[in-house]
Amino acid sequence: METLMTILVGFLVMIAVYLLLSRNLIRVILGTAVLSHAAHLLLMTMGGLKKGSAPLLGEDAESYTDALPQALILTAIVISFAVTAFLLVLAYRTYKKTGTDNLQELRGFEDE
Amino acid sequence: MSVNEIGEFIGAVLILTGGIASVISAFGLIRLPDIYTRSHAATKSSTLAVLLTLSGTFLYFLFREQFVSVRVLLGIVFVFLTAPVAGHLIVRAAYRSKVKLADISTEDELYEVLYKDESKNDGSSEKS
Amino acid sequence: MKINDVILQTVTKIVVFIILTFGVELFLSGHNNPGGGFIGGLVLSSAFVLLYLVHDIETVHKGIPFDFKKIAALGAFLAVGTGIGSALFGKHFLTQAAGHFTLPVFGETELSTVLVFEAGVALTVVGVVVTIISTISEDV
Amino acid sequence: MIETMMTISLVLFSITISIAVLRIILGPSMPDRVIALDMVGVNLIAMIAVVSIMLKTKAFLEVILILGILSFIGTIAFSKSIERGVIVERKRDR
Amino acid sequence: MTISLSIFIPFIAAIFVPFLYKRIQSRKIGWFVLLVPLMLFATLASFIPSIAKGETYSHTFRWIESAGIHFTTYLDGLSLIFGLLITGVGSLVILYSIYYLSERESLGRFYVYLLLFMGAMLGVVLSDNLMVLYVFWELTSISSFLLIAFWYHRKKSRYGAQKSMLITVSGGIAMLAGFIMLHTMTGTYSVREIVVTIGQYTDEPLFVFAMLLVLLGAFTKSAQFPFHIWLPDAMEAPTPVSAYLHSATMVKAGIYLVARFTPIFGGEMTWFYIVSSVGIFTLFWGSFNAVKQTDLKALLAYSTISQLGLVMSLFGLGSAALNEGHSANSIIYAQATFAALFHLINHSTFKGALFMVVGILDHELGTRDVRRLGGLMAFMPVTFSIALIGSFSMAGLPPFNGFLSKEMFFESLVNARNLELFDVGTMGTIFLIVAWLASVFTFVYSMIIVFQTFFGEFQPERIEKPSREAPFGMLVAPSILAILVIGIFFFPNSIGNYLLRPAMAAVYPTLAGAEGLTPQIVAWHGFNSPALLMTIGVIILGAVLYKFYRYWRGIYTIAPMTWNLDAAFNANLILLEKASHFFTRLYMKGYLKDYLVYIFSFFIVVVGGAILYTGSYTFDFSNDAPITANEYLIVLAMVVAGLSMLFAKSRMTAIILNGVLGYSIAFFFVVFRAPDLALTQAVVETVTTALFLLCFYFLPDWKKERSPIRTKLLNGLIAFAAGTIVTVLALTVQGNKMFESISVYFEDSYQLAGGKNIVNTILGDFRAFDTMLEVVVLFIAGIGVFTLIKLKTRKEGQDFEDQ
Amino acid sequence: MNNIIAMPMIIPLLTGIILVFLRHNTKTQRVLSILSSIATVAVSLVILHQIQQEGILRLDFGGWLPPYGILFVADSFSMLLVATTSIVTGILLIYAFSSIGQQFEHMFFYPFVFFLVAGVNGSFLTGDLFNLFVCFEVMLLSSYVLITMGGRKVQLIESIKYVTINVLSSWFFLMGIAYLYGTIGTLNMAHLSVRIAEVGQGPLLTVISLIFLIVFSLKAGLLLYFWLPGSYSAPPTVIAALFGALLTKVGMYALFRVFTLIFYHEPIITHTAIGVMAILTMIGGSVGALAYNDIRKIVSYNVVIAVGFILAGLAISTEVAFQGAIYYLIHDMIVKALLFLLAGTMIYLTGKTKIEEMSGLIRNYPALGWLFFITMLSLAGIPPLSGFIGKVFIGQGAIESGSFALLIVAFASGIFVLYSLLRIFLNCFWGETIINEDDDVPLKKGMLVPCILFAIMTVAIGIGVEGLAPYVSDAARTLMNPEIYIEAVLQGNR
Repeated sequence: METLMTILVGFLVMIAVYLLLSRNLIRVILGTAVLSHAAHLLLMTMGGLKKGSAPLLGEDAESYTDALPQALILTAIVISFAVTAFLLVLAYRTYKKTGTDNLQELRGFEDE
Repeated sequence: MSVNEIGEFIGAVLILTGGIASVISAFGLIRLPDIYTRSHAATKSSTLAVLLTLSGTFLYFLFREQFVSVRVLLGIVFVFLTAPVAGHLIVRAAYRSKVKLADISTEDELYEVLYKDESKNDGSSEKS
Repeated sequence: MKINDVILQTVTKIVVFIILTFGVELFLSGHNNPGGGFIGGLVLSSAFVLLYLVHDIETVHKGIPFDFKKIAALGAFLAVGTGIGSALFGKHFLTQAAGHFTLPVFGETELSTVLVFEAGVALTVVGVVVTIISTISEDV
Repeated sequence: MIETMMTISLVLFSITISIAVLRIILGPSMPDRVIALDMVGVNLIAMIAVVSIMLKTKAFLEVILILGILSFIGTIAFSKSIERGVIVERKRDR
Repeated sequence: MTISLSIFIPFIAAIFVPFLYKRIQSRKIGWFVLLVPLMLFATLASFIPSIAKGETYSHTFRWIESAGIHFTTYLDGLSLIFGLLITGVGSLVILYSIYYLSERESLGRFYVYLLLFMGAMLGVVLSDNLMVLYVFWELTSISSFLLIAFWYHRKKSRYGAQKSMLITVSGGIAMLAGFIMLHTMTGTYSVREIVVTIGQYTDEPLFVFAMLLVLLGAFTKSAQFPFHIWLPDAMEAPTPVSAYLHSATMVKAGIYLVARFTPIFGGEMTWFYIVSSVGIFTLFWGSFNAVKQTDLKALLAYSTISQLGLVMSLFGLGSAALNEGHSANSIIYAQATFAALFHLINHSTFKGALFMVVGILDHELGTRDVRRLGGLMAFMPVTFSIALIGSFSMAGLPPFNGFLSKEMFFESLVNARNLELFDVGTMGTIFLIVAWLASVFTFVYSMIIVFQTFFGEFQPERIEKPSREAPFGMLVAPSILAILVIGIFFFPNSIGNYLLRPAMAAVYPTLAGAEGLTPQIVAWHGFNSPALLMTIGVIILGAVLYKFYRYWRGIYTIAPMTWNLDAAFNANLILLEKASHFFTRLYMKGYLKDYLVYIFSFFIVVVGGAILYTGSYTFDFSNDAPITANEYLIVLAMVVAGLSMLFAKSRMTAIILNGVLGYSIAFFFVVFRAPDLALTQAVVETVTTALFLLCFYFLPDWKKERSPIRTKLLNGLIAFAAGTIVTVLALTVQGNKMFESISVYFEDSYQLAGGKNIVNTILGDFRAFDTMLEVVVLFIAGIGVFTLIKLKTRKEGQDFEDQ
Repeated sequence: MNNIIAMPMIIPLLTGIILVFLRHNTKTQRVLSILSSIATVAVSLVILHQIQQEGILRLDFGGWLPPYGILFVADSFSMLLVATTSIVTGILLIYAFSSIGQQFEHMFFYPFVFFLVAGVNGSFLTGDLFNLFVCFEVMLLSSYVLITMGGRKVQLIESIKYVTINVLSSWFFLMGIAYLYGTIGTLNMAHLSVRIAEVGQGPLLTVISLIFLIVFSLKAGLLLYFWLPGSYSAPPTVIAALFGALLTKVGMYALFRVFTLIFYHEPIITHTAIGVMAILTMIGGSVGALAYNDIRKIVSYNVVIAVGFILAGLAISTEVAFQGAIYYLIHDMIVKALLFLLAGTMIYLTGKTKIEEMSGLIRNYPALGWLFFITMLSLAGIPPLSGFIGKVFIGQGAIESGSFALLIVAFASGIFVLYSLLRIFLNCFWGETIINEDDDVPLKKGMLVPCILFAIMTVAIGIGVEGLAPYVSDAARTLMNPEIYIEAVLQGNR
């Protein structure tokens, strides 16, 4: 399972990187979203998979799966949500201001 | 076989049926010609599938652990309640955004009602 | 062109009720079952999202006249405040205290500062999600 | 016995999901895709139910309900977006 | 103590000058300022007798204890000479500038700078600690910068200031590195301690580096070839400043440094060769170039360069004494140093006088161009006499002090030829010839100063103001110097005994007290002395060359002479700016994509390279959990969804596919027994999708990427490589779990924190701080979005406006 | 129990939250923010002092012992930076009062600044790797908001790059944490160090350490600084000054922490890499500083040079070099803030950004001109200003360890700094005054006072270095000997 997940993570990273390298703003943002998926899955995988039952003490089980990565991922999910939301709004403000969503046209300062 | 085991077995059968129903609906989704027909497959039989499965789950937990899962019940109610509305909404959206009917369709009664007097002006719909 | 949403709005009334109840339940059961402040907050805010979707901003704001930024700030304040609270009592920062109380209706209940902390979390989540969505939509 | 049935149904649901993903990719229209997504969600609900039976735990029952709620909200959002472009209006019926 | 204080007096005075200037607003301020150097001169002069007896004074303030940097002052013969020069010439220059500068100039500023400089210069020569010396060293560069650009509205002033600052500060930084190396070797910053212990370290590889770096500092400051180019441009400063900084004192800081470091590095052959050959060449180059100058001040600038080269070369020759040990020969070689110190003083007197003369000409006539001047002897008799005295002394004619030191210079050169030590042989002869030629040119330009300006035809139409003698006040200072020029010729040994003897002891601590280290200076060595013959030769050839100047002038236009270091410096600066602009533009393209490509390439190269290099790709699949068929299917669906996301034609399709990914991940969280995660992931995914849809209303649908196939391939390659690295690394980690996770501890969460949901207990209690901050993050994002949308500045288009 | 060491983060955090409620009350906002800055400064100085008495302090949040809970660790190094951060922010706030404008003040400007500071201070103090990530995010999100504040076109364009690149680096960070957790199974930095020392830093761990190198290099602007010049020159002056003074420092701090405490076993790979990157950074920065005529650009590239310079100290990795780096860090925070303020003020006064468009400012604004002059000298490392001592120590370290390439580039970069700023000074302050008295924009006192305060600080630090010396040498000693830190954190509880 771990191997499959690692490969999936690598694959997601690949997609995300390709999206990040494109010209369109929305694609870039999508890329960051996929990237965070990959990171979360990676964290999960690194903690070990299917090693015990769900980390709830109420139910009888011999061992529990590693709870710490889960807590970390939860934090990371919320943070990446916050960032994605901001980035999206930023993208739309930029589009409104500049009239383009093509990153090749958004050079900024270098146009001297 | 005790009552409980029978109950569990019934649950399992329900779930399996649900699975089969779901695959059937999937075939519908892929085989049917246009959105309006596909929505039947997607919303109706799929809902049936999930309802069967959830009921099976409910029964399973009921008989196995004597546990009345309010959440699953609530889930059943919820899916039951919302699936039709969702199907309705999306098909309406499809129609309003002028998704074409399949070629084999013979009649489009709604067209007369909606677009009779505004054949030029097509309202606020925006195709995305 | 007027779009008729009667079906949707009717169903929504029930659905939102279910969601809100579920959200509160998740929030409260967090300590021992899946759920907690975050998820509770997120579910609650998804109820608001649904309301926004089905109705419009002005209607919703008329119904719920809060400044959600302030709610979010209040939540953040509560979350940080519990930490300071424990510091004031001479404990380590962010020490959570718990105690068992007997309340008239609920009987034996466990009350904990974690609850306050989680409430802060939930409030922030609700406040922030609603703020974001309503701000974007208002900017048409 | 039950175990096998569960596994089979899991596979069946997965097949459905794969087909739905195929539909999402093929389209052709946007509502097709949304319906397919809805179907993915619904089938995930079913799968989670089965998984929780297999794992003999009640921990995931919340997820079922949540996914139900969310796929509903998602579908509404998508259909509004397709129908009107804007999904949250400032003031209805102007 | 007194000495330490005396460094600070000018600084303290500098603080008060602006306040005073606000009150008085006139040139009277100069008189107050004049008090400072006079007082200091008197103080220092009072030390002469005791220093002459061989005493030294030192005092320490603790400053940066931890770095071994103390504010230690040390007064010995060498620093005394310089101290007297600084304060003495300083007094005269201030006296002169009281009359020279008009009241309209911002005199307050001028005197502040001048006092700053004076303090800094005193600091340089009186510090024992290398770091403190460096502090003051840079301060002299800065005050020189400020003084050169005193008329900062002139472009040339700014240019000259910039150039001098860049060159001297660069040299200073090199010197700093050298000092630090010395410290690394010896463990101290104190010059005296280094002198004592340096013998143990001469074999260290750092030793030579330290020497070279210190020399770099000295050469830049003293305008030695090829760093001399800043000095002519520094002449944009007001003339008193040129007289003070750029001929009498600051440029001699480099000389001082060389003298101070002779006991440390002097025994090395490298030192001997570098210092003497650079000095000799500078001497020649300066004098040779001085001849062609038409601006008197520029002429003097080149002459200063050349004279500094002379002194420098003498110190180089003198360093040979240290290698000889305590033999009779070493005493002979040490004479070069003696000559150097003597010439140092002499140069300050006659060059100071000459600068002031040029200042007078400029002030009275409005021009310094020799081609416009002529026949002024009649109008300006006093000025003429001073110029005559100064020039003849510079040319090395009796009865002026320049003659004495020039003779000694020739003698040292002749002695150096016999130097067996460094196998000097032919080198010595070359030195001799070059130096002699340089002296010829020195003679020529000295004659130019006197004859072209004061004799010949008077050209009233080519000068701007009516010619008359300068006011009395302006003549006082140069006259004093002129008198000194003659006075030293007649009584050289009073200087020799009181000032030079202790200074020699400072330069040669090992030879101190040796018989004959400080010779008696005599003007007449008899007809047989080679020096006299050389002097006569100089006069004859010099006179001839002067007479027929216009016939050989053409030499300056042939190729090697037009190669201008100055132009090279400027061209280099411009080239540097252009090249850096070009280079920076090459990679700072301003496109996000390029930056991301850099980052990913770096990641691929560094991490991928490290994986290959260290061979950390050992996989171990034995710990893998089993996979069921449906999981394969879901992964397959995700892969297909992900791939088609890349080729999605509409953004909404992409969002839907992203939703599929998100929900599938939620499912996997269920499979991996993480209910809380599944819940959160599902909700967040939905809300994110809703946000995307919200924003889509405002954004255009995306167009097809129309990048060339090559770019796409490259992007694909980068993406593939990045993905592969992540996977390989993860697999390796999977096979190399070294420790149990700490999370076992949390399984007692019910006992510890009273919660049965471990994840939530971690979030709410064990790691509540993370959660708290995460709430804050979310909160910031929330109000951030609000701010981003609501805050729109009114003025658009004015990118610079801050409001 | 030392609840006090949470205060440098909690006070700004709480202030920020409270100020959100006081949105429309400008005056109260100002008073509160100044009070809270003063409190933060006071608290950090007290802690700094306390450390000298009692050794490294730590606070276990919730009372959970390390390595299980999160904790704050205050050693001299982190507290020096915290104290400087607090002071710099306080002074920058004074500048903000008179420059930022009411519109910004009503749009949560102060809260964002405080959140930024909270994130920065938290990053300095935390002893937990994941918590470092979270603190980074607090800092980054507020910086995202601050950089876009005002929403001018350039800002938006630059911030897209800034945000995306930082999101990417956060992702790298998360990935690194995942790998590290996978191999070592813990998150506490001291505990990580202990465990790694136990098994040895094998090839795998070295590779993981390189991921962290990338992460922090992106934040610090070490070699991967492409995003920096653009985004630092876009926002309003105060914000740019905050960024220039604080943001890259956090990345540098993290590099120092991680590569002295955790991954210090393979210096041949990691520290050499840092050294090479530092050299390239200094060269790139120097070249960039000469390449443009836009003041903001020149100033931003100066930030880059300083990054390379400070990290040269890490690459050398001797106690002396650490001392130098710490001195230089403190110096750079103060002087960069000053430099950005001055550049911003110049732009505000003239309305121009290119150096060839300004001239002779010193006639109308002498104080500004001399402040700039001092800044220039201080940045070039000319004594006795604050940049000097750091330079000496780093040079000493470089010589002692034989890293001559670093020495040459580091010292040469000083000349480039000088030259790039000299160009500004000569062109803008000297020369003919082209603004006549009528067009003269008055220089507000509120803008000048903070600059003067900073200038006084750079002079005071330069002359009174000895006052800082015990703290700095203690900090360097701790960096050199990770056992001190580990002992203080785990106290035998391994």
